[in-house]
This record gives sequence, structure tokens and C-alpha cells, in this order.
Amino acid sequence: METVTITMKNQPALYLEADNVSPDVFAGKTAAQIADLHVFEGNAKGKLGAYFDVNGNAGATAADTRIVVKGDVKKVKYLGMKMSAGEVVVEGSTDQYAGAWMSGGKMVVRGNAEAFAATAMKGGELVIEGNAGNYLGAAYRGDWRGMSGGKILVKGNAGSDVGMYMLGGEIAINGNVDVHVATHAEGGRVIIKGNAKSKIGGQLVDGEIIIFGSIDVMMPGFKYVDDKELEVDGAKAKFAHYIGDTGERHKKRKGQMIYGNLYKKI
Amino acid sequence: MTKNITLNLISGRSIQQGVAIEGGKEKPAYRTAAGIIELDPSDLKKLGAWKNTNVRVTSDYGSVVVKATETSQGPHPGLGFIPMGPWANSIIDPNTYSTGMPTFKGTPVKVEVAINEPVLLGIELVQKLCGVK
Amino acid sequence: MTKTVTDVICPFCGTLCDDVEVVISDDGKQLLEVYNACVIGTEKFLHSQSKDRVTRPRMHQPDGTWKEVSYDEAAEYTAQMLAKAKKPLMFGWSSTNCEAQSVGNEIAEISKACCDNTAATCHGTSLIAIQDIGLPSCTLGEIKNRADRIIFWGCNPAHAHPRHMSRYSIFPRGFFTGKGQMSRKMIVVDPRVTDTAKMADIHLQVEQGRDYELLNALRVAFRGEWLPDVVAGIPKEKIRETADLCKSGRFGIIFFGMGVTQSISKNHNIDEAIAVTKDLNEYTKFSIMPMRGHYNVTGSGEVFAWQFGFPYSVDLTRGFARYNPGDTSTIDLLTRGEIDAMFTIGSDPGAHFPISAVKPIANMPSVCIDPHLTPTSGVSKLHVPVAFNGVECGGNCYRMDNVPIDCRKVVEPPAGMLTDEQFLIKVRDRLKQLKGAA
Amino acid sequence: MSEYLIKNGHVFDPVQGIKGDKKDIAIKDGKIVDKVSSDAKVIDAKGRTVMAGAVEIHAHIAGPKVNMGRIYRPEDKLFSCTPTKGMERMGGGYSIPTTFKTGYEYAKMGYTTAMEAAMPPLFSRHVHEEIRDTPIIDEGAFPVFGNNWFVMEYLKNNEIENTAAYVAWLLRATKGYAVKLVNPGGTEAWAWGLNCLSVNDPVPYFDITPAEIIKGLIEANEFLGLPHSIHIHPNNLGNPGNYTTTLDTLKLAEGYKAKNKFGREQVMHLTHAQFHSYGGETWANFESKAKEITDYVNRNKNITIDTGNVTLDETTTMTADGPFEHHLTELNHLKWANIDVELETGSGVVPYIYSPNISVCAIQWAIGLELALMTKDSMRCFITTDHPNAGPFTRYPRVIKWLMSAKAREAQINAFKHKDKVLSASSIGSLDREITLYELAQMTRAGPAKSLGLTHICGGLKPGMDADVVVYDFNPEKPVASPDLIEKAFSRAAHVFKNGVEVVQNGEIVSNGNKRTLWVDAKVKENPQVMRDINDKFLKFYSMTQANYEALGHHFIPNPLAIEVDATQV
Repeated sequence: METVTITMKNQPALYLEADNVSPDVFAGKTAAQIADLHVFEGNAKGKLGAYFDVNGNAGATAADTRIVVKGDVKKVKYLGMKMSAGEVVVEGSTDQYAGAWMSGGKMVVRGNAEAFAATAMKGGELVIEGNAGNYLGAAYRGDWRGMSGGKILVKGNAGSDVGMYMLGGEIAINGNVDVHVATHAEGGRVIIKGNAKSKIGGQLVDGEIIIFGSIDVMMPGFKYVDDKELEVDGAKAKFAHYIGDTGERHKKRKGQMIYGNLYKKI
Repeated sequence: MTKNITLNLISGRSIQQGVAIEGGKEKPAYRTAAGIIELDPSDLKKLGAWKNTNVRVTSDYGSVVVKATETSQGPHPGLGFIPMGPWANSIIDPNTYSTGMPTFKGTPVKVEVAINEPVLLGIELVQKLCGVK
Repeated sequence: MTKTVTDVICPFCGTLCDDVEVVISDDGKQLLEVYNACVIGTEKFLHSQSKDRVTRPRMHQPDGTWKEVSYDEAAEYTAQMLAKAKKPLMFGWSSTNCEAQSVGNEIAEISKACCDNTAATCHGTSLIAIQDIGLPSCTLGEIKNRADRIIFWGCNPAHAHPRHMSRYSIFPRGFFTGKGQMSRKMIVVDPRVTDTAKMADIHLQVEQGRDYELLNALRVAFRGEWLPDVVAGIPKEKIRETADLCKSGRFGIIFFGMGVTQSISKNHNIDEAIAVTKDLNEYTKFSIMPMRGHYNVTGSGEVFAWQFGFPYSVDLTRGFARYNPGDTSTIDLLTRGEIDAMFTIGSDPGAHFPISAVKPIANMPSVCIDPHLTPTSGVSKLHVPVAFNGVECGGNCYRMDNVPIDCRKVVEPPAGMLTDEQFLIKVRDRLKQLKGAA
Repeated sequence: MSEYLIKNGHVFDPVQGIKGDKKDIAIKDGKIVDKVSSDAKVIDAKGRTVMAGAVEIHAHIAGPKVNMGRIYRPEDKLFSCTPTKGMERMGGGYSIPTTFKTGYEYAKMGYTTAMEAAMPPLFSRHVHEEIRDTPIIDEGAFPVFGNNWFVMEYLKNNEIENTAAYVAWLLRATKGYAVKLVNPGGTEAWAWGLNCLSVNDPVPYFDITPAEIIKGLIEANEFLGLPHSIHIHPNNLGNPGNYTTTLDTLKLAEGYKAKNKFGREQVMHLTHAQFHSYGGETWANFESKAKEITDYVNRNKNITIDTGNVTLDETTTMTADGPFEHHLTELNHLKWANIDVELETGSGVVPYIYSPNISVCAIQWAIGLELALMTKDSMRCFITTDHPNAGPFTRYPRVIKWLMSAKAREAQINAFKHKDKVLSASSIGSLDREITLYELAQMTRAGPAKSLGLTHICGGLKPGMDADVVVYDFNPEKPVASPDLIEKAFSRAAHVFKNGVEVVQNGEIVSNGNKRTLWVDAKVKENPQVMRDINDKFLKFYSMTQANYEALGHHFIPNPLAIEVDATQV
């Protein structure tokens, strides 16, 4: 696997849109060709090389291309957007749309990632070692087809609207989450090791939410059914099992109503 | 130390505020209509303030002096209402939760009596906070 | 001799009353009296006549004084500002007509700007919800003629839309509602006992910030499922009673306002309210409608939508249209420090944005196009006063139910003053020269 | 104005009966002429196909429900927005393109006239604002009458002359073009959450039936002698077994003869027939009844139809058929918008995905093509997708490919997941007819123009007609190597002239033209009673004053073309 290292040298005055920073675009390009790719600062079209030092050539395909992003990229958007394979490692924190619409490969953000990370993710893996912003792994506005596959791990906290319209895949958050988790979800699994605030699982059609910490206010549409023992990444624990959203529509299987499930650690 | 109470602050339209903005935001009438906080009588009592005394309202996001009035749309103990405008917007929670919409309603605030502090005019207040003459 | 102009449209709120009568002087220069309008609308018409009105563009000087400039100089500054900026924001549009909005969109397209309207701070979150689950709605005449269940959720028409209840929703006697108010049940949901709530058959004094839970509880009640004893401060019996009252109507409507769009959960509150409406259509006929505030904020959304494809929060900086509130929305653009020039028209962010979103405006090139003196004009580099839309010039605008009504010009603006559209055309033509656009 | 001479093209013009002969077409001052001077600009059309500009008879491209579609579907535009480009403004949207993109896309395919299929009268200002912002193509809009309180109250007592007077007033007030009916009576019923599923279901309160509304409006339409006939979307759209409702509707036209000065022969236009030609009782035994429908149409000369072809895309359904859209959202659970309009009509919007892997969608695809292939007289069957309901209009080239090539149809059938079900539930597999270029010109030019009463203006290349001319990169003398070349050729015209102005060159926009708004100005005898009734309804029931309702100033319609009819002598 070939590694391309890009290092921020000239900070943008505003924000930088670097949707070209993805293994799919870099694949088959030399450092010089990569430096020549365009980026946008507002409506000003510039070259990647004008903002970043570029070292190393990309592999022949996305799959054998690894991108390391160094320096302060807190004001850089769209890193790893639409990547389908290969690897992106952001050594610091980054702005919105990290790994948005990604379908494969692996992206690691060592710091924080702002809102809309992994929007409508289809596959692959996103790891955020710091905190994630709002709308992590959520659908794009108006779309009922949210995250459908892949895995997201956040080692810190996450903002509001995690996994909105989620259809599949898994989101694991080691810290706490803000309001609204898995709203409108119709599949997939969200694991929260820390605490949740409120509005959890609103309008949930199907899918699974597992919470180890506390919930400030439970949605009225969630009904306690029983206690269940679950095994979550290796560790067994006892959970209070709720079904919901009982106010929402649900599919039927063999005349049986299929609800979404919420598990809260006892 | 002065007595203070904590409230949940909401801002919004009032017909007096509506009339005043059309009458001119540079005018004192605008301050009279929107440079106020409507409190429940019980909260006025807790604060130990007469109606129509100036109070300082402080949140995590700022601090502003307005006139405390007794609400005509109560009871709403624990809830303070400042009509939409520069006074409310000096202290409301700007968090949009990435929806574009600030949290104009539902900001925890501290209210304390500030008899000797003036309530600024609307334009004056914004210019001062922005550091422009 | 005076003249009376009838069928005048009031350019204050989204109710867009079109039965106003205005008495003007013989020479058509002075507006003397206003009939049928509410107290706010009347003030709007009369204030246009105030003597101390600013009638020429002014540049803000460092010492706080203002230097009068010509409209051409103002257009030059504006065009230069937009041409130079990497990410200009063109905000407002709600107090101007669709014709001016169209010219503005051309300017935004040429200068690759972000453009947004006041939905940013009123019903933007409603639009997000509508994009998520739709909007079963109707025109206001349908309410007048058919509705027997009226819900005001987080809105206070008695103060914000003073003639709404008398023209459309509560009092009028319509085709199937001959008894007027007697043929209707009124439900108000508000954390305060508002002047609207005082008139209601049922007032749910919801715990502020828990509308989402209460709406969800109604849906649970429709399906007869288990409910906690108390939700959002409302006992479950009261919730079930309200649910049954909604179901038992022939034609119901939910009007909602800032109480839900600006409280926590925002778009989700509306989303759930629309779901409530959709559910009720399995039992009876129900509609839902946002109480749009500015008189033509709706029109701005319509024009944005047919020209760019999105109703607000449009980002044209890449040369094509993009949309995603949270990224392309005005408050976030300002507080995140994304933009480098501010163009404001037909609105007052200075008064109505959180102060942290106003401060950046004071520190960048900025133009404020507004007939009034406002906090925005007070912190902008250039203030361009213009004729009052709907009073001194006509033009199309859209009511809260998206019904288009062509506003009327009732009096002449002060001599030499331009309308929004006229000034924007100057800016556009100059900008085309600067950008060498076709 | 400049002169053009389009030389040596293979001309297809049903109006003059020209079937591909090598012919020159001369253009002068916006019109087709016999000859031009020597300094005319010459366009070499050798080995290419030349036709009149195409005429769209039914599409939802402007107005409140279309814009609701744009507003509530940002995902329809994601990654598809296009930048400013020379003449072209920014564009965006796949199933509901922006107004600019709409005009450009039609023009690039060689369409020069289009009809907005459903204008809610109360929203006419909105419709006209969007039409104004749709470049190049001439447009008209059909106000909806089928659920209008005035119409139902007059027709309850069979007052044809009053109905006609009201129709004339509304056409003038809204600058409308024709009399449109959508689910007659059913949308009024929907205001109470009900529907009319047959032509004999009574309309709640108004005690009238859809059948009476339809017959009455046919009579009013012919009383006025309007250019177009009534244009109907029947009751019971989109339901298995609905073909009987469709036949009942068509039969209502029996015995009526067209009365007009425009050469129009039909008294009823059945729109998006595909949605109305369904057999079976449930979605499980859903099947095609295209044969039953076309058999009837072939026998009855006073009917024209358009197809409503399903294009197998993700799209956005939108119709004044409010109850249908509610029914649809109950089926697919996708976001539902509804707009009931006081005293007049309603509408709904719901996204829909026509998946080739779902047998019903595939059978719908087959039905649309069957209708076109089974109708004998191509002058009475027109190609539409009921844009955007069965698919976006930008798919016309693909529909044309399917119609012109049995091979292309076979390839699609083989690609279906439930191929056998499609073949057993329809007769698409046994149809070997391939539409000729001449028939295509009938179905997309001469036919719709005649049905709309526009034969004197567009749809043909006869000297004196507007110079709407298209040159396609398609050689009728060469065998088609691959069906996809048909789709390619009709996607982007080599040259398009609108009123004598070259607007498209090699598939690119070179001029924004000089678009016109078509409307019908019908003069009738003074009718004080109808004026009183109108006045009364505005005072009591409308939410808007009559003066503001009637205000539709020049700024909405900068370039009108009024088609005049005089019914004062009837």
C-alpha cells in the first residue's frame, strides 16, 4: 500500500473544501498530480498544493492508497468524501463531512470531527478518536435512506441526531450523546456506552439502540417489556428491554407487529 | 450579595413589539415594548422586586439589563419571557444543533435586581455589543 | 379631495390580509388613513409617512457618523463587495417582492454567493421537517369553510397574526361552518397562558422543550397504546381526551409557530406534528400549516425553489446550488466564521439573530438595504434606504398557505427614492460588468 | 430577423404528408416560408432527420405542487446541480428540475411547446411566474374544473350556458388554456377524506356524480368551441381493475361531435392512459388491459389519448388527485404532501421508485408501451410520461427507443426480475410493431398540436406556420446499428429553431429565445347571473378578494399569445 502524506502549510482565511482528498481520487496519481487537484475556498478555486505539502505517490488503485493528513485541518471539509476503499488518517481534528457518503475503506480521525461525518454511509469503517459533531451517520436532508452499512466508532462524545434514518450498519459511541438518537431509523444498531439525554429513538420503526448509561427522559412511545441479558463486544450485561416507537407505523411479520428495540443497562 | 433567581427564558413575538418595530427601532417605544422581561408574580416575589424595576438577566451567552414587568399571559412560574429583539438575543442560546436555528426558547438564565443600571435603546445596545459607534 | 384605495394587501405578516382600505391624498403622495388592518399593519402603513425617514444611501464612518452617497455610489460599493468576496452571504428577502428576489438570485448566481431568507430564524426547521416527512396542508379558505378542530401549537396569533382568527381560523362563518366559532373546537398548546390560550376549549400548558414528547404521546394515544401517567407536564387522561377530540372532528388543522420551531428538537417537533396529522387522516381529515411570519418569506422560498431547487440556505459558491442547514445556513455561516461579506435586504438580523451571529457582520464589508433604521443598518458599512414594499411599490408575494397575491402600490415613495428591485438591477448590471458575465 | 435554409434533410411532416423525402426547409421572420433569399444562413441537414418542434401535451412543470416537490426533495438534487454555462442559468433536479433546467432540457430534445397539465386557479399567479422563468419553450396551463364548486352547482341543474360563461371567466382570470378534469368529484370528496371511485359515486353534499360533471363540461367546452377538448384524468387512477372506470368515462363522450374552428376532432382527451388501463383485483393478479382501452379508442374517433409511459426511474408523483396520493403514501410510506384548494381542487405529492425488480412496475412499463403500439391512428395517441409521475420528461428519448425498436424492448424485458409475470400479464412480448419516424412525428408533433387546436401555429412545417424546426443527428436511410443510438440522437438535437431563432446547436443552448405564454380568450354573451354568483362566492367563501384574484398583471405574462374564440353568437 502506497502512502501519500499531505501537510497543511497555508491555512485558508475561510474554510477549505477538499472533497478531492480521497483514495479514489488520488489513485494512480503522482505527488505532483495530486498537488494539482483543485480545492475550493468559498468560490475561489485553488490547487491542493497551494495549501498542502504533498509527499509520496498514490497506489495504482484506491485500495492500495493510504492518505495521511497532517497539520491543522480544523477548517477543512469533506476529507475522505465518497471513498470506496483504501485508507485516510487525519492526525488532528477536522471539519464537516468527514467520510461523508463513504462506501468502503477505513478512515481514522485522531482528533474531533465536526457535523455530518459519515453522512449516508454505505460501507467501510470510520473511527473518530475524539468527539463527533451532530448528524453522525445520518441521512442527507430529505432522504429516507440513511446509513445502510459499515461501522462507526467514536471514542469520545457525539452530538445530536446520531444515526437519523439509519437502515443498517453499526454506530458505537464510548462517551455521551446529545438529543435525538436513531430518529426514523428502520434498521441498524447504535451502542452508547455513556449517557443519553432525551428524545431517544423517536419515530423508530425498526433497529436497535443499546445504552449503558442514563437517559434523562424516556420517550412516551417506548414501553418496557422485560429484562434481557445481552453480549456487547464480548461483555455480557443485563438490560431493561423497551419496544417502540409505539406511536409509529411498523411492519408486520406473520401478523406480528415488529417494533424497534431499546436496551438500557440495569 | 444581591438576591437572584434562576429561570428558563423564552423569547417571542408580542403585539406591542410588532407595533414598535414598525414604528421605528431607533425609538424609545421599541425599548418599552421589547426591553423587558415578563415574569410570573411569584417569581417577582422570589426576586424581591417591584414590577417595572430594572433587572440584569445573565446566561452562559451574555448579560443584558431589561425592565422586569408582571406577565399578562401567566401564570408561568419559572418561565421568563423577553419579546424577540436585541435584548433577548444578547443572552439566548445560539446553539443550532446543526439545523441553522438558534435555540431562541429554553435558555437557563439568572435574574438579579439592577435598579441603577440603564436599559439601552435597541440600536445602541447592538452597536455597543459589536463595538461600533 | 381624497381617494380610497381598496383591496390593499397588508405587507406585515404571513396572513397577508388583502381587504385593507387606505385613504390617500389627491396627489397620491400622502397616506392619510388605514381601515381593516390590525394595529401592527396600520402602524406599518402610517410609519412610511414619518418625516424623519432616511431617503438616501449612507456610508458608515469610523467615528460613527454617516456620509450621504448617491444610489450609484451605493450600487458600486455593493457590486465591488460582492465581486471581491470569496463567500458573500445575501440574506433576508422576506420583506420584499418576488420580482426583487428574482433579481437578487441573479446577483447571487453571478457572484457565487450563499443566499438565505428569514426562514433561517423562523420556519427553517419546519422546512427540514417537511423534507423529511412531507406536509398535508390546504389553503386558508378550506379552514374557513370546513374546519371544526383548530389547534394552535406553539403559536400566539392574538399577538403575532392578529387577524388570523377572525379572517380564517376561529370566527368566520364558512360554507360548512355556518355557526362560525360555535362550529369549532379550539385547542392551544403553549407553556404560557397566552391571550390565544385564554380563548381555547382545551389548553395544554406543555413543559417548555417537551413538545416532541407530547406530540409522540398523542400518536401513542391514537393507537390506544400504553402511556406514562404524565407526559411533558400533561396527565395522560388529558392527552387521551385531546386525541379523541381530534379524531372526532370532520376537518381539523394544526397551526404551529416559533414555540416548536425554536425550542429544542426544532425540526423534530414539526416532524412529529406532521406525523400526528398524517395519523389523523386515517380517522378523519386533518391538515397542518406553519404560521409564517414575514409577509413574503414564503415567496422567497418559492422563488429560491423554482430557480435553484431549495427553499432557503442555498450555497452557490461552487457555481452550482447546494443545500444543507447546519453547513449552508446563515446562523452557522456567521458563527462558524465562514463568510467574508454580508448583504442584507428586507430583514433585520441585527435585531433578530443571537448577538454572536451579529458581531461578525460588524467586522466585514456589509450592506443593509432597508427603509427603516435598524440594528442591522447600525452595524453595517452601507445603509441603502428604499421604498416600502406593499406601500410604495407593488409586486407579488406569497401568503402563509403559499397562495400568491399581487401587492398594490398605494402611494409614491419620497422623490428620488428607489425600490428594492430598481436598486438591485443597478447592482446586477454593474456586477455583470465587473465579472464580464453575459 | 434572419433567414435560414435547412438543406437536404429527411423531412417528416404529417401535416403535409411528407414521409422522409429530401427537402429544404426555409425560415424567414420566425415563420416557415416557401423560399428565402440567397443570403439566408444554410444549415446542412444531409443524412439527418428534420421535424417540426415537438409539442408536450401533458406535463407537470410549473406551479404549487411542482414547487412543493422541489422544496421537499433536496435529495432529488444531491450531486446533480449544474453550473452557469454561457447562456444557461444554474440548473438542478432530476425528477423535478428547476424552471431553467426544464426549459433547456425540453429545447435540447427538440421540444418547443409544452402544456402545464394542472393549474389550481387560486394559484395561477404562481404558475405563471414559473412559466415566465422557464426559458425558450412556449407554454400554456390547464386550469382544473372537475371539482370546482361553481361547475358542480351549475351542472347539478344542467346549466350548460352558465357553466360555459364561468369557464370563459376563469380562463381569462387565470390566463388558462383548456378545461382540465382530475378525478372529477373525487378531490372534493377528499376534502372530507373520501373519494369517488366510479363515474356514478355521488359527490358529498353537491349531489352530483362524476359522470354528470364530465358530460356537462364536454357540452360547455363545445358550446364555447375551445381549441382543446376537455382533458381528463378519470376517477379511480392507479388501482387494479380500474380499466372499467376508464371505459365508463370514455363512453360518456359518445354522441358528442367536436365544434370548433381549429380543426380539432376529439371531444375528450384521456391523459396518462397507462395509469387507467389496469386489470386484476389486487396487486397480486394485476394485469394489463391496454387492449380493451385501445380497442375502444381505435373504434371511437372523438377521443385522443396520451400514454404516460413508466420509465423505470426514481421519481416524484404529483397530481390534483388528492385521495390517490394519500393512497400511495399508505402503500410506500414515503413523505406525503397534500394541498387542498378552497372551492376549486386539491393535490398531493409523493416520491415513488419504479423498480425493474417489482413486477407491478414492470407491467406498468409494458402497459404504457402497449398503448402506443396498439393504437392504430398515431394522430390520436401521444407520447408522455405524465412528467414526473411515470418518469421524468428527460426520458423521452428512451421511450422513443423502446417504441422504435422491438430489440430494445426485448432487452429490457429480459432484464426484468419477474420477466415471466410481465409476459403473462401483458402482451408486450408479442408486439413486433416498431414506430416509424413518420408515426413518431404524429405522436409528438402533428397529433398533439391538432388535439390542442394549435395546428395553425405549430406541430408542422407548412409555410405560414411558426418556424419551430428540429434537426436530429439520425439518418433514416441507414440501418440502426444499436437501439441506443436512437436514444442518443433524440436526447440532444443538432439544431433547434424556436420561432425562427436558433436556440440549440449541437445539443447546447445558444439563445434563450423569446418564449410565449399561450392562453384562451373566450368571449361569451353578458351573463349577469354568473357574475353575481362569482361576486357572492368571493364575499362569502374565498379567503381572497375578487379584485386580487382577478389581478394578473403584465409582469406575470410578459409575452402572451391569446387564442381567441367567440361564443357570443351561439
